[in-house]
Amino acid sequence: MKKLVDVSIPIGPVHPCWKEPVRIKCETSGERVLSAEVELGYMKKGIEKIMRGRPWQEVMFLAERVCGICSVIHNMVFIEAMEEISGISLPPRAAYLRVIVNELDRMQSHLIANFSYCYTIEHETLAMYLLDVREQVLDQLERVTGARINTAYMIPGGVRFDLMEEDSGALRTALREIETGVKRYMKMFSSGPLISLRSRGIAVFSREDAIKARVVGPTARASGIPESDLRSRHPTYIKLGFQPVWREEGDNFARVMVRFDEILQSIDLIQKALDTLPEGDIRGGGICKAGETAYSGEAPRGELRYFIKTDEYGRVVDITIQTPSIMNIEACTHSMLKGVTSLADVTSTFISADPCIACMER
Amino acid sequence: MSLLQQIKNKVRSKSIHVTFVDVGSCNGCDIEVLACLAPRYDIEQYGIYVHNNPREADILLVMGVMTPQWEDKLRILWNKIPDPKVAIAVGNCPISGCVFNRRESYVDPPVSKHIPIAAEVPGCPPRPTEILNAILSLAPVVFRDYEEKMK
Amino acid sequence: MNLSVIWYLREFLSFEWVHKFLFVKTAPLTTPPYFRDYPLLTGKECTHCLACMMICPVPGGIEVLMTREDACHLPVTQSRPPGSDTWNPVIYPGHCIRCGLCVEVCPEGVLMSGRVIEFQFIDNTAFTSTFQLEVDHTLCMRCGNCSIACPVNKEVDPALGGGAPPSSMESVMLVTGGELKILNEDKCTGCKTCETACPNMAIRVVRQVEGIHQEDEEE
Amino acid sequence: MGYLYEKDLRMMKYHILQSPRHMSLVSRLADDLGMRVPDLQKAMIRRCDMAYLENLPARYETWLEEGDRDDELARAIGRELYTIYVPLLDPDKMQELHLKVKTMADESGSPQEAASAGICMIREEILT
Repeated sequence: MKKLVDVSIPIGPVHPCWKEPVRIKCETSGERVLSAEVELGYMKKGIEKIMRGRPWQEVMFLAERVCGICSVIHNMVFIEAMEEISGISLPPRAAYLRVIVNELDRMQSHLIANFSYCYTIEHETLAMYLLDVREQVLDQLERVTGARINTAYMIPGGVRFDLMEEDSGALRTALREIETGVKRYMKMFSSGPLISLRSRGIAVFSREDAIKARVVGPTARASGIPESDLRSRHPTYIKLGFQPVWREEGDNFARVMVRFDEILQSIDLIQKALDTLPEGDIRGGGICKAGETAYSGEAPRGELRYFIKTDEYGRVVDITIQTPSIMNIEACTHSMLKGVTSLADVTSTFISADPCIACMER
Repeated sequence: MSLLQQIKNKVRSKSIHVTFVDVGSCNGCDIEVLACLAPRYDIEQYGIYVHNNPREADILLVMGVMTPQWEDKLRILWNKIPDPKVAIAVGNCPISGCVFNRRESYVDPPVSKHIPIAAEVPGCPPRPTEILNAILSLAPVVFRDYEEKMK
Repeated sequence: MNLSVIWYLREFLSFEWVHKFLFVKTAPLTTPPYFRDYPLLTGKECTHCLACMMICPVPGGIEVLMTREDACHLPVTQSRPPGSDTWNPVIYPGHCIRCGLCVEVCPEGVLMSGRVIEFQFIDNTAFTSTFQLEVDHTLCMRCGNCSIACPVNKEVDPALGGGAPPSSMESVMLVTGGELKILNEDKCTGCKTCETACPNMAIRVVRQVEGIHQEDEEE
Repeated sequence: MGYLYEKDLRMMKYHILQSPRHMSLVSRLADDLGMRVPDLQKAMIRRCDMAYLENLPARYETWLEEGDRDDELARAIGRELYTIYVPLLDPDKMQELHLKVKTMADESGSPQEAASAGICMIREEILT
């Protein structure tokens, strides 16, 4: 990038506000950011290269480890892509269980994103409250799947474990507690005068810009693009009567509030899924075959796409993963950061787009 | 043993400053270290304080598989930590490379090739309690009588 | 206002509060029973079928070794007579990612981890795997190393293992008529011995794993 | 001691361009521009930062849907493609080229010829 001014401020790669290494070089005039450039490569592991030539039972674990925060959706999208290629049908109970686990994962991902945002604007109390709620969500995830982060729950044609009756009871009680907690902290966030001073009207990202930059997920929905939520096209979510939440402001505040709203919505979806959980098998079986597909799913951060090509034995020949963070980080650094009036807002704006460098680089 | 040494031992066992560096993990171990800060685990009640500055730290938590970009930088970061210092490898990745340690990947595990690792916490990712236990059991042993040992 | 200051002072200077502030810690944290920890041995006999090694997604996560009971570094929940040499799966922490696939795939129930076995029993789920051999004829040199190394061939046709010409058509693969022929694919156990014996990477074993519900009559 | 964190990033950027989707995209763009793939890759590595490179396929898709909708000629030479979506050229320079192509099309009367001439100019501009 051409040097526009004399002050160039590097932020990162190790910075207190982001937990992953990434480096942003801001060109500033005074404190106003004129442009920003991203320097990556601190997390490049070459996962797509390792995935080639491996059967699903190995690629599944590699896909999970693309991103540790939203591991369930990577697993789900990969497995559903394989099912689409091989024409494997899914028992209805397994489909509902997938939704339950996926929504639990979305909740903990959004909670940690909002935790990071509160931490970045130095509201540590609220951040710690949110982290405490996240622990409760992780407990439930552990209860259903047996692991906290990398759950390895879904396999082609079903899920690995069933949901017991007593577990679903415990899950319901825990969800009610989580709901009261989240509602309380949401109110604290939306009514706090200092929080709104640091969040409202900062880094406004208009609808036109959002369409042009092709942002996805809560970042897009905060700018008024409700159709960016791919869950409204997923068959199981349609059965559950899913309606996307969205806002129009397009600033940091809206992005965080959309995530809060989606947590509440996820709680509703899980409760609905528990109420209408059909009886039956949880595994249908089925062998992976040859084929090629592009499959998308809605990750906590937005649209996640897998481009997969398999050979006749069900091994992956070619794979490309298009993660939501790619679009969001790119739009955030090149469009949102442009014109931010203070350097202190650079970190909070960057975090408000919920960046995940491990996703972005793979 | 001098009185000064005794005081130092006492203080060092009650006040441990930790910094963490991510050299290419999947984020799973990162957020488990973050979860240690949560009120549930509350790392600070044991006198462990998480810093982001290596110059103030005693313990370095290393996560990740060692990507090529980090090869020179991790050493620099390690040298910035004042003595006495200790590095702990959190998760499978810095120990063995975990699932990423295959042909054709860009990574270069284990981390012990680059900096001395005093303890390892296996798991993918390890539970926060496991990380806490590792720090708590390691720190008093390593920092005890540091000046005496140096003589 | 003044009253509240006094209230706070009285509160914070009370012995209980100071004691609590300085000494109280959160309750000791326990790992819940449903957590999928490193697999433990249940004490049942391992039949050396290597199914756990075959499904393990991590390089070097699990190995089946001839070990003494006490040499196994993970605790045994139910011990067999000590001192007897038996096949035992050994888990390597630092490689193992605690996915629990080895527990689920083991036909004998040698390993246990969290509630995996319990769930498997209730839901009646299992993994089956089929094996296929893929030969790249442009790379194959017809050396016959694979057919000599194959442990199934050795059992079916002991003479073949010694390098003698084949006597039966029961073996998994054979070099006949200047070409490597796969005769009985269904006999393959998926051990990948042929893959390691092949000097040219021409033969590959493909494992196709399927997660199923077991039929009732199989019980 | 030099800059602590400045490192040659060309290898890392090249790794990004190695994925199958990037490969197919780069070869398609190279076909459109009539230049060799390594040259285009080199130009991309020189002019884009890493976030742009990761995002190339998605940006190209957005251009197919959204970019240069109303102007046939601008779409033929990829006016917004090479400035906004795949930022290889300076917007001012592109504006100048576009005007040139437009006058050329008006004079000669065949937009195809003018567009191919414009693509030639863009190629020269990218290569320099």
